[in-house]
Amino acid sequence: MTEILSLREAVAAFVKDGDTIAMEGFTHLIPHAAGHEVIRQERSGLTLVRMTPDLIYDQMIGMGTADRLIFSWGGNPGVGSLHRLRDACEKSWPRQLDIVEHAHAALAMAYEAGAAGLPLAISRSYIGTDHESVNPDIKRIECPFTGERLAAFPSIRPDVAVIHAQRADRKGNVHLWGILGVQKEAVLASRYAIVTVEEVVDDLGDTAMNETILPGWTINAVCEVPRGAHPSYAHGFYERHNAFYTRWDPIARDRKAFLNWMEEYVLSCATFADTWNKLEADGYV
Amino acid sequence: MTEILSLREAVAAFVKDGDTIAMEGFTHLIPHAAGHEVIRQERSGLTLVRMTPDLIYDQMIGMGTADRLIFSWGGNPGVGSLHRLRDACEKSWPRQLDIVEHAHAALAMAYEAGAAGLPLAISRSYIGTDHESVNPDIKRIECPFTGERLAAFPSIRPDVAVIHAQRADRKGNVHLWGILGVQKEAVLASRYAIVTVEEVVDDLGDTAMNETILPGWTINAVCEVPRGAHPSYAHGFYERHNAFYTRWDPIARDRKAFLNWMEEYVLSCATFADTWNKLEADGYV
Amino acid sequence: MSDAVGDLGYTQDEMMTVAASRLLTDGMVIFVGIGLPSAAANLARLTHAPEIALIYESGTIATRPNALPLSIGDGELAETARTVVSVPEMFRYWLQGGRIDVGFLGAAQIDKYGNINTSYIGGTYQTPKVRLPGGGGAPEIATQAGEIFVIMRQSPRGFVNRLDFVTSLGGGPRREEARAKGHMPTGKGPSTIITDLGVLKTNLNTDEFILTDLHQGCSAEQAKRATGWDLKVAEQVGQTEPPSVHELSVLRALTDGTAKARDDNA
Amino acid sequence: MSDAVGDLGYTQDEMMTVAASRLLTDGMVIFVGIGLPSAAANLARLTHAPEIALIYESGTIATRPNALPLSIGDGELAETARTVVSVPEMFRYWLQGGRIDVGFLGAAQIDKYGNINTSYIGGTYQTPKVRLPGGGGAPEIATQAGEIFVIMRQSPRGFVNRLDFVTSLGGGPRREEARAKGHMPTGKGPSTIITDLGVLKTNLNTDEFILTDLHQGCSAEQAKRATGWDLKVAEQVGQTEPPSVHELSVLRALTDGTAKARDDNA
Repeated sequence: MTEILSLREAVAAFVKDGDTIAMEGFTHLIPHAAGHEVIRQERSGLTLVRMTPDLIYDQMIGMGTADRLIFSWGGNPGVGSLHRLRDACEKSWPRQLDIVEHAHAALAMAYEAGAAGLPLAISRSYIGTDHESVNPDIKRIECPFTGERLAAFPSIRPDVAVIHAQRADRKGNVHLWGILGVQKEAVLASRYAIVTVEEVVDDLGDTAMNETILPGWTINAVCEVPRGAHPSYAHGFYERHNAFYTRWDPIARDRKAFLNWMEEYVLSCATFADTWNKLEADGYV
Repeated sequence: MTEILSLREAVAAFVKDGDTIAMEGFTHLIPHAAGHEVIRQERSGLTLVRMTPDLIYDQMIGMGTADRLIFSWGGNPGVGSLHRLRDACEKSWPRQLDIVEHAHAALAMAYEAGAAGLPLAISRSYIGTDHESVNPDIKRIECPFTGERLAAFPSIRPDVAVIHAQRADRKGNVHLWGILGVQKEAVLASRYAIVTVEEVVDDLGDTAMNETILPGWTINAVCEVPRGAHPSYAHGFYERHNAFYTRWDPIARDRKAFLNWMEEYVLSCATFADTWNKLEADGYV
Repeated sequence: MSDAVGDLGYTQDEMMTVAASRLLTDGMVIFVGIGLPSAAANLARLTHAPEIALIYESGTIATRPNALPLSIGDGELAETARTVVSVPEMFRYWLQGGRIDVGFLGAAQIDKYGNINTSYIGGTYQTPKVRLPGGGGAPEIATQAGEIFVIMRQSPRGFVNRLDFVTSLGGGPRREEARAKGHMPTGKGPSTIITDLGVLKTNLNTDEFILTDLHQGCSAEQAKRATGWDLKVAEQVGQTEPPSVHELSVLRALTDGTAKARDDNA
Repeated sequence: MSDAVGDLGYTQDEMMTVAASRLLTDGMVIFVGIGLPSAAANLARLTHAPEIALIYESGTIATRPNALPLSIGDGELAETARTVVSVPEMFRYWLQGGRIDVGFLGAAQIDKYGNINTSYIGGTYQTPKVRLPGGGGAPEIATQAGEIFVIMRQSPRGFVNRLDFVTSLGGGPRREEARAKGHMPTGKGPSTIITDLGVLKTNLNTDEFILTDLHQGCSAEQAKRATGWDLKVAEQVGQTEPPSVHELSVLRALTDGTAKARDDNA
């Protein structure tokens, strides 16, 4: 059953060094505040899984929390490179980062297979590409009915999924809508799940019959973190902060500027609320 | 692109003798009126696919439209047997019916694999059961990562899917909600799709962002057939007619009573509206 | 209520349902079959287990019907559910995904290992004497829910020595054989059968179902006569507590509601 | 507008986007990449193809944004969509399920068969000189959409003779090899590349991309110089019609809206 915890408590309780962590959110509802907390708690040796690493993993990789990245598109959307990710790949700074490169379709299906309790996913993926030559996780199985040789790859079964959602009730039922990404799959594929939300309410009220709900028994911790997806967005609460994505580019380009920024806005802050206040005071938001 | 047709036109255009047809709806939104129309147009040699054959297939089997049934649970829910299905299985009346017996999970996943464009589905199905000894479509594949031997079965790719939904607009965008069953999968797995609806509207209006919509380009024909799911139901329009399910039992038990009923309420009616008027006049509804 | 027994005038079916409901503890996630399992699960929810989560294979999650549904997909199940998902999602993410504590099934025939037949009886598979509805959700529930409870009336026709067809797997040698072939059940399988006469549980050594509890007014002899295999009896047989007034009144309100629902749209 | 060319003062990028938009016909279902493909697709929707269905990999189906989205999952894409599905469903049911007519991609590097590299340039895979973002949705779009249009600026760095890594499959020998191994592309693959200089199409005999059209003010010589392989030129090279005033004004309104959206929440 779900506990309502502070984000600090939740990360302390469920995220361990060396874990495989999926912090998901496809443009929408990216759990940035939770990423900060993992950095603050100095986790290391993590395997990070995420379709679109985004600024959240740029920061986590740059701060040395990760040994390994499983991903399918690692850029700053509409802006350019994730410079910390590139620096880790190209120059092993701050440490070597092994990468496991997938395509979106395959990685999405690997999450889905994890949620579906299967050891593998099969798909019509990687036809004629070089992925199989660098990713030993991609194999082929022959369809016993047609003879077609489909791609097969292990399902994703993280130790911990971390997502952000609009709302949860006190029993841990989580309500999210809009662009859904792979968050439901990430939660159901994982051993533990932490959900940060814009607001914890007494009662979710009448949600539409087929809206996405993750029942409390699938969630270990719910943490109320208003604006916890910034600079990503929470549909119905606030919009994507596109200017921040642009502004991140020169910060991330330079190792020292990056470390200074992380010191100022993450490490020296006790909570995401502190981060937010500083960002506000300094004209970022 | 979708045409708005009468049910008679749609069945005439898209359902051919010998086709594989999936008329889906899981308790909710069963396309009964369309079943009547297929009977009236005297289709034969059909392979019928449906998770829960229900009264719709009891009638179609009893009237001799089908040579083959792919199914996972064939009963009259809460009442007992489907007597026409049983008579066909046990006594080959009115003709031999080959059955391909699945379990719900596997059949649902076979539809899903069809919608996903795959030649097969894999699942942790049929463990320790006798299905594999009577259903040659069930094979085993070995997971190249874990060595587990999973069940494999061909995806379902019907010639035609027929479903009932609450609403469609004139461009053929279909809106359905409540118990969703496998209708989306059946439509997307099929070559052609016919959708009967409670009402055709100019504009679907603001549907909830993540509600189930089948866009017009996935649908060949939309037919307005009010109460077309009866005795099943259409959430928001009318309830399941439980008493009719009970009343069907003695009719279906007896070949002659069955044939008389079908003559009276289906064959001698030109449209489902005629059927409905007779049912009303005779106190069925 | 012609088959009423005991002081409170309860029936053996009511006793069976009440006994089954008591096995469901609060907070459990239950995959519920229609009929007797649904009655017992909703009785538990409305008495001692308010936070039990009931899941029906139609896709309704954490549903709270006021009357017992007649079908697995009644509108009320959808209306009172926390959310409704598609049937493929139900079987993929929720059942096969390992999110169910207890699968609660009925059966036409069961053997001493808890293997279940709901496919056919007599004749051959191609030309059966009696064609049954088939497995529905049960084949995967039997191997993928954390454990399985079965509720069914005890009779030699139902409790048989040999099944014509194994539609859903029980425990015992067949389960071991499946594992040896690399087919992996992820749950423990059937642990408990609740009948109108008492309760059977698996014996840890033999994996056979043996009689462990009797309802009031029922004897071990009676249970043995109602069983097609040589039913073993536990050394210490428990005695089921009769239904309380509260349990009975809640159960009857549930079933009255169902009768009313049936009439309302007749 | 320093790089403006021609009478109406349009840029080569605008010419490229307009030329691409004209290839999209009404009623088509398009899987749209962010950036130039998104600009061309929305321009088509707002001019000659109002019933075009635009699908973004974030799960937004038949979306109608007023400004060009900055990311593949902007809120406006969800708000103006007919429906929003999960990302696994998008790739399973809609792309792999064969429901897409045209996949519309950008690329970092492309070769003469339309193979695309968006993974890395220089060095080794393990220690690349430049690590690119990776394939995203493109590897499966390239083989599963009915056909593929690519839009990218023409330069020797982008139009190369040999790719360091094939992230997404084109046509030619690699496609044949894949088929021979039993890997089954379900679409036709890349058919058209729209650049800032002209249009390239596959030659039916060689499967190579050759120059078939030039935008006004551009020469075949210029296109050959901007191409890292020995670019063949069609016998008859067409001349692109310049952007109309209407096309330009709609395109500029779209991009102005984007700039405004970026400022609004700055």
